[in-house]
Amino acid sequence: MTKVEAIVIRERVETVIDAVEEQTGHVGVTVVEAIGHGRERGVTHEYRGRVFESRFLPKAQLTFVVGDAIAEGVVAAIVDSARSGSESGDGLVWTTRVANVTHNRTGKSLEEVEAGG
Amino acid sequence: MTKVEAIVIRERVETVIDAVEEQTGHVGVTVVEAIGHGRERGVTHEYRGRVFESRFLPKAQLTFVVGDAIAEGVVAAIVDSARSGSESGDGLVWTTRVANVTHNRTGKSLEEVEAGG
Amino acid sequence: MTKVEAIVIRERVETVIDAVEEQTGHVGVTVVEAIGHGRERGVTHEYRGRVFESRFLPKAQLTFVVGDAIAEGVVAAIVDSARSGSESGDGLVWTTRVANVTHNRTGKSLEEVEAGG
Amino acid sequence: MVENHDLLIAASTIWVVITAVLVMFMQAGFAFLEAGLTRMKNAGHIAAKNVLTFGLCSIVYWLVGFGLAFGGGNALIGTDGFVPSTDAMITVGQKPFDWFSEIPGAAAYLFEVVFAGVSLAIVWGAMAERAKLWVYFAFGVAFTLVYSVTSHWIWSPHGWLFHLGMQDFAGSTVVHYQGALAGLAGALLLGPRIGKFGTDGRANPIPGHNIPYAVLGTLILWFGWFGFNPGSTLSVDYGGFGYFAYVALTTNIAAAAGAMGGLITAWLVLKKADISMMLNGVLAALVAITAASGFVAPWASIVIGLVSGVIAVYGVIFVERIGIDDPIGAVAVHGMSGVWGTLATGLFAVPLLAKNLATGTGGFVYTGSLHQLGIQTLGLLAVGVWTFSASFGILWTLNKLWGIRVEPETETAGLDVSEHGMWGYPEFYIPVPGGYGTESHGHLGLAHARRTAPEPQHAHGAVPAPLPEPG
Amino acid sequence: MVENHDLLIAASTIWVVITAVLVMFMQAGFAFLEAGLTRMKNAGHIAAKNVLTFGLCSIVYWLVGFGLAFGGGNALIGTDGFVPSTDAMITVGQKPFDWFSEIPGAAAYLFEVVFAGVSLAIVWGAMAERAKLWVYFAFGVAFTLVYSVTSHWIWSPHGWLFHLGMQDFAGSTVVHYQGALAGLAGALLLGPRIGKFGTDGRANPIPGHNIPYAVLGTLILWFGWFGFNPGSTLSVDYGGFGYFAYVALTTNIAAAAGAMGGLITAWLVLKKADISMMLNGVLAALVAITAASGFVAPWASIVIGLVSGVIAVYGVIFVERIGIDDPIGAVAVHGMSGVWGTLATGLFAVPLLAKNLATGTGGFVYTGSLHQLGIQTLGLLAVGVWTFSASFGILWTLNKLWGIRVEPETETAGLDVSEHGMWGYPEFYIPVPGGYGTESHGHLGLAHARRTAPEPQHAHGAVPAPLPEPG
Amino acid sequence: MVENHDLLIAASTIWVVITAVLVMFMQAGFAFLEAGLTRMKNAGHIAAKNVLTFGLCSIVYWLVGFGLAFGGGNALIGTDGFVPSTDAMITVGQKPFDWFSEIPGAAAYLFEVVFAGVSLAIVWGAMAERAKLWVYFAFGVAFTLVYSVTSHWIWSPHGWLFHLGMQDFAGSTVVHYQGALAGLAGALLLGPRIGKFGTDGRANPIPGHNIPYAVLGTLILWFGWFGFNPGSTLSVDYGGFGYFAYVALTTNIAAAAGAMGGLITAWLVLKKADISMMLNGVLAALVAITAASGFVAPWASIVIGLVSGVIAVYGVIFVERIGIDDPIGAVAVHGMSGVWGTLATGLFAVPLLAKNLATGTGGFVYTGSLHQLGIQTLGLLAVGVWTFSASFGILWTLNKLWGIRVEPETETAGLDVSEHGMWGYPEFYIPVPGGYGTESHGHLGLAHARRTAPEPQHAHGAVPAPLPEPG
Ligand SMILES: Nc1ncnc2c1ncn2[C@@H]1O[C@H](COP(=O)(O)OP(=O)(O)O)[C@@H](O)[C@H]1O
Ligand SMILES: Nc1ncnc2c1ncn2[C@@H]1O[C@H](COP(=O)(O)OP(=O)(O)O)[C@@H](O)[C@H]1O
Ligand SMILES: Nc1ncnc2c1ncn2[C@@H]1O[C@H](COP(=O)(O)OP(=O)(O)O)[C@@H](O)[C@H]1O
Repeated sequence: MTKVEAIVIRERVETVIDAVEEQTGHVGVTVVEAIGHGRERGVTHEYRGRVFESRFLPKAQLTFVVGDAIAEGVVAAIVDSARSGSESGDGLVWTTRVANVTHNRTGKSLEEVEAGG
Repeated sequence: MTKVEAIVIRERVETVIDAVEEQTGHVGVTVVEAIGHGRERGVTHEYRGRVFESRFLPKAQLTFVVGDAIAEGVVAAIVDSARSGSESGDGLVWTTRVANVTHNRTGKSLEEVEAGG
Repeated sequence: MTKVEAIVIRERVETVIDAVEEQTGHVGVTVVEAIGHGRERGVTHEYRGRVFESRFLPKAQLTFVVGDAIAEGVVAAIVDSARSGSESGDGLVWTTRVANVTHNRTGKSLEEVEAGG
Repeated sequence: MVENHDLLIAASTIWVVITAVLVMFMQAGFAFLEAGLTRMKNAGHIAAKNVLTFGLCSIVYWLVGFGLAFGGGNALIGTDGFVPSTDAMITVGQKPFDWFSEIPGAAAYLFEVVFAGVSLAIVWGAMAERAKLWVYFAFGVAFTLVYSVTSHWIWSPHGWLFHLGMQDFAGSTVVHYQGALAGLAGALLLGPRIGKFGTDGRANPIPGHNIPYAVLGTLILWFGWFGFNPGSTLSVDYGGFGYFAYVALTTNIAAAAGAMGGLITAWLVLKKADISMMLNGVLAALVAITAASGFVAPWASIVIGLVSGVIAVYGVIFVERIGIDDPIGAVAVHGMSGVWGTLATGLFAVPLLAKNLATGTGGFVYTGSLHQLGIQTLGLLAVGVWTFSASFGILWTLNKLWGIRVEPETETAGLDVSEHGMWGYPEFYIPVPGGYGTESHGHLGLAHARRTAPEPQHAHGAVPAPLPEPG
Repeated sequence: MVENHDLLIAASTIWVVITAVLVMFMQAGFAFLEAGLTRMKNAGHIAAKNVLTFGLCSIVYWLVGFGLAFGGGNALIGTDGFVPSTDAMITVGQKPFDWFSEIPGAAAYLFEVVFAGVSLAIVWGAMAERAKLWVYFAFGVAFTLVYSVTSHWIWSPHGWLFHLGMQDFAGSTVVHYQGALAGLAGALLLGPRIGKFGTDGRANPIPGHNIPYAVLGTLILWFGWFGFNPGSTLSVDYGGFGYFAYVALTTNIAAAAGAMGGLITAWLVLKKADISMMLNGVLAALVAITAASGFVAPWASIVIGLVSGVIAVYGVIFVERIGIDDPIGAVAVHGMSGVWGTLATGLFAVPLLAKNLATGTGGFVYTGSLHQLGIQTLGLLAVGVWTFSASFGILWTLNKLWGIRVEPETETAGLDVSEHGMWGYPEFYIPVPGGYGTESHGHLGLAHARRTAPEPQHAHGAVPAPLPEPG
Repeated sequence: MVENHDLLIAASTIWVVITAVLVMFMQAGFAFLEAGLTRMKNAGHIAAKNVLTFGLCSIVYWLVGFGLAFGGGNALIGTDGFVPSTDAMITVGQKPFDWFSEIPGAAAYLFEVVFAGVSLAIVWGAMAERAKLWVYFAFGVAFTLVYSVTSHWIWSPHGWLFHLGMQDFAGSTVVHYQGALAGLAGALLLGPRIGKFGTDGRANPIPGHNIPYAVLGTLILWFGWFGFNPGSTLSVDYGGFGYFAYVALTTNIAAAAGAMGGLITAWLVLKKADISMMLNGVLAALVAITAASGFVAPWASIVIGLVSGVIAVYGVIFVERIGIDDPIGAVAVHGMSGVWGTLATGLFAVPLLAKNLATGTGGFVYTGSLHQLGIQTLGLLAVGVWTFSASFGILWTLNKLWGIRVEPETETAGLDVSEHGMWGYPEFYIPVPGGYGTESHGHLGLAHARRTAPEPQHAHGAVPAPLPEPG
């Protein structure tokens, strides 16, 4: 199967998951809190007259393990729904082929399970 | 080498790691707190007479980088030990081939290091 | 493109990112808080005369998606800068080929974007 | 040779100063109640504003408020005693503050200013998490003046409602109802917080971030209320020597009944023993007993408290239902329950106690007469019209001129970082040198920790490994 | 013309009401001590139950408790003064509450009810994190009655232990030992929390979630104890005019010695300067000096406090060793140390002070006689049998009938979300609109933040970037 | 028959004991102010040390401090009244404590020991987050003695500065300036915390971890200060019957002005309404008014407070600029502002009030004479030399002998886990059985939660799903 990984802004986590489900019917995602650094500038803070800044901004990392057939569709769905319109920070998506995708509860391969096997 | 990634319920993190070590002798894992959404339903909360719910449930994401030879064994060990008996939420396992696996402290390839090189 | 993943001690997160940028010019990384278990021993704590310990120590997981050409260079930069001199716990680096690397904001492939397209 | 009158002044001044100090501490109660019932990103701001507004109020009240309220004058307003001198503050029973016959002017100022501070603190509860910082200054000054006028009506011997015999022992109307009226005006003008009401108009829960804070705040307020009501005797002999102890008793059992009323109502109606509702019940009961505490019998205190608990729960839900976002329930707790307490006094006032206090007459249940109830109602109407319209008018003008609500991004980021430059809990938000997230730890990995806990004996000998510091 | 007797009543009433208020505030101390020493997932519940139980107790004590304890009657029980009237509460020294000769009945009620509330608060410490919510109601009522009977024995002039001259100045036995006995019964019937003891029977540490809370709780309790002990003179002249100041002194240095004793014992025995043990030491010392505070010399207060600190550390470990799960150490701190304090009075009571207080005789070290020690022991035995068996019987019955312990999943999920529908710190657990985890931040990335901190001058001019709000 | 003198003693003792208790509670204020302004990893330690040092101080002060300060003696030191007996503590106005003419020795001890405790608490603020645990014991004892000597000079009728008529009503110099001097010595010897100053010597911000704690601490201190200053009349008639109420008034408006001064200065100068600066402003103002509270007019109190707010902001920045790491700003708030308050008294003292208090003369603005200002300056110099050199010498010696600063890895790991074996917030750091991170929750996923919030009606019926517990 294919693993689709996406870095998105936190405000869009739900939106992206919904978009994937609506456009490809895929259900199943794991989300991790992340912080990121890219083209975008970080944040500044002040305390008792001192300033300091962090180059990082909060993001979320989403992992979808999907059938190869729909992988492209999932990528497309994510890219569209992750776009916030702000001038920076919307993140990336990429895919990797993965093997031995096994479903812990049943011990079967995820494909079988999703095929309702 | 092979990267084995697993999504498991938090209560099983230690159990899975022990199972892998016992059954394959592999030591070395990285764990990340995650939340997941799948076939399983989320949680409901109440405050001052209002209800709301989250589709997410807490999980942990485990990453094992292992020798190709034992990869299948690691997957099997995880799948068995991750099964909780509850009717949903036990998660997945999958594998990916990885290259250039380097050990920061020694600068050698992890294989060498594990071979005790 | 290539995804370079690294497990490093938290104190080195910034150092590693700087090293990568200086030595390869690559900008763009996603960081996740992780805890790890390996050759290294864990920590002990006490409360009201009782002791308990955890096998885990805090680490950070870094993900760089980079052009194939510079992948090796990125790995080298990470390995050098992640080394802390302590006798254990410095972590690993590895790489994976990834496909469909898309930039959410522009919808273009990341290569184009980085090529300034 | 010590005169008895000197000793009477000494005892009365001890009593009034100590109780004033207890009331001052209620600022900490409001700070923690409100911080606890709002979000992490605003916690520093919400707690700190009480220091800001009490500070402001203390100055303004010394300059003009005290004079407006108690400085002689006519039936509507005090006209003397502004910027009081040292002399006016150290003498006892001298004009313009001759109304305070057993304590120095300073003790009177102190006791009255902490009341003004409480009323002002109430205002902000309903306006929490979205007002601009300068509004606390501007409206803080304005409200202190509005408040002083009303307290003149009811508590100054020159005031018109005082003359009618309105019974508001410690200020259900003067302090609480007034604060709620201004808060309501603010909440209406500010509108709800982002995300409070869904696109479909449905209310979303925005739970407070720290229930223990809210509990601490409530217990501090309960504690402070023993200054609020009993201290309002303003001497050791008003109502009889030591009568203030009785006022403390009615206060305590009303609060207790409020806790029961709020918790049980929430349990039955909301199907959950919501803690915040129990706390609101306690406060609603304290608010209601404030007017009644000197006038009613113990059994009536319990009735007043229980009903207040019910009012708190239904009131909070009602206010939300009609689309008003009142983060900590000030309108229900201080407004509705303040009205209830003022009316309840007209129902339950014991004739003998009213006589001892030389204020008004017995309540309906004893006298069968609606006279006192009528006066209470009149007072509520007068104050309602005056304070709401004045507050609304002032805030409306400020809003038109400069806007009283923060920008959306400010609100979303949180007032701590936006208005003050730093979060209330920095280490949860940003990299702090040597701060959270940079040490060696991790909170997963339970089973293991459990399995290998060694023998205690062992433990005693063990010297824990210093946490590894790479580099 | 003011009579001296009126002034005496005024002064005594001020004193008793103020000290009662300090004792009432101890509820906040217990709330934060207990919340601090238990887990995050139960923090709201643990803190809030003190409001619940004090509220309940205040009503029940007004209805029957006060009468049972001080309403005339025989050697075993008070039989008069139930549901006291307004009149009984405003008069001074009238039957049935004539025992309180210098303060109105209301002041006496207030002072005694806050003591009952403290005793009840102690009970729940040993039962924390696993009892069902309704149990607080059911056993709260029952224990208040049990407590009232015992306090009649020792503190009512009609009580049989009072007649024997038992010395329990402010209630090491009546308040603390009793609370601990009931808590012990509860802990035995509930059994340990999930995960407290490993499969091998070894105890696991379950650290409290917030040590600063525990420190605040302890300091509030120390503060409140200045009401608890000195206020027990119930007038300004018992033991001599201003004698209560001496009681405050012994209380303070005992507490101080307890801090030293607890911390140093932990340091030497556990090899760690465990903060929670120092705090337990302070409380154990305050518990022990409670009986002794009016009777002993300053040097003896230090001895009592130091020993209490040692008792706290060994006691906590011992209770755990025998398989009892007492999350905050109530059995050791209030029970064992309560016993120690009661006996220590029999050892160290200064004859002159016993005489001034007209209670019992001098202690063993002065008189060489075991008489007083014998009476103290008898009192402990009588109360031990009565309170433990009554509490155990009641809880056992409730347990048999409906079960007093929550379901495992309820306990694992935490009482806040299970019993009250919402966590004590919601934003750490769930998505809250605009809450934690939804803002723009991240707390890694230290070195960088450090390296580029610009010049202050710079800083002053800088307007921090409003955090970006996409979309 | 009750004598008037007995009633005077009763009233004075009530007043002094109650105010002493308020001052004792300031320990909780310092604990939370300091814990709030330092980092999570040290929160337990910082809060708990106040219990440790106040405990230690209470014992040492009873043994020798009280005698050194008030036990007769010569112009430099008290030579009598060490380890005072029961008798010395229960009698009124007897040698060696005859200076306290209207209260028992015990009340005097209690009032004076809590002052010593406050001074000692201040010391550690500047030394926070890096001193070894045993240093609190060693220097705690030493400083208590140093403090007692100075307080003899200024407050004992035998003291040389007392004879010169130095005006330090409640201890701007004796308590606050002294504490700051010792703290400064400690900060210099300890050096800055790791990471406070970058390699380039630039200061990095190390924000406190909990602003609500700091607010609570400040409000508790404000509350306690009503004991600190007004209680310093040590009777109900010093300055006139009920004069202490006036002292409370000047204290309150000064603190209020300090809040304004600090906040507005920060807003204008730092371009941010920094909350911690507002809090520092309040405390700086309270510190400054401490010497002046009995002597100055209300208007002068406002001036003193406003200036203190400015001093706090610039002082904190200045101390940091010269390379001293004072985590909570003790040097600026207690030191600089203590000096300002002592001098301000020499400027603004009202002749009449100075006369009523029989201490010194009127200030410069009234008399045009620099006499009083000169005495104030002399006092500051004498105390500065003595306390700073003594403190520096003692700490320098301890440092040379055993080292007073913790190891770098201890400091990095945090004092809670290193010195006490457990964090202040364990569940954020480590696996706790059934603790945070092991339950079923997650705080992302906002939009969804918002979108599907069902109807309230719905809600009421809903029984929330027990959180799933696999296995
Ligand atoms: N090459 C990369 N490798 C890994 N993560 C990246 C990379 N580039 C960007 N990211 C992630 O995407 C986020 C947004 O990237 P950024 O460049 O700031 O936005 P944009 O590209 O829209 O300007 C970053 O914060 C980081 O988490
Ligand atoms: N296709 C998927 N891609 C990524 N993560 C998944 C996927 N399916 C399930 N998961 C993860 O596994 C967890 C359990 O999945 P779920 O379907 O709820 O359990 P079960 O399959 O046992 O019913 C989810 O919460 C999610 O974290
Ligand atoms: N085989 C592995 N798979 C995944 N993560 C690993 C593996 N080996 C090590 N790690 C990660 O690297 C960290 C450091 O490894 P460790 O063996 O402790 O250090 P070292 O190899 O330098 O002695 C571990 O805590 C873990 O997070």
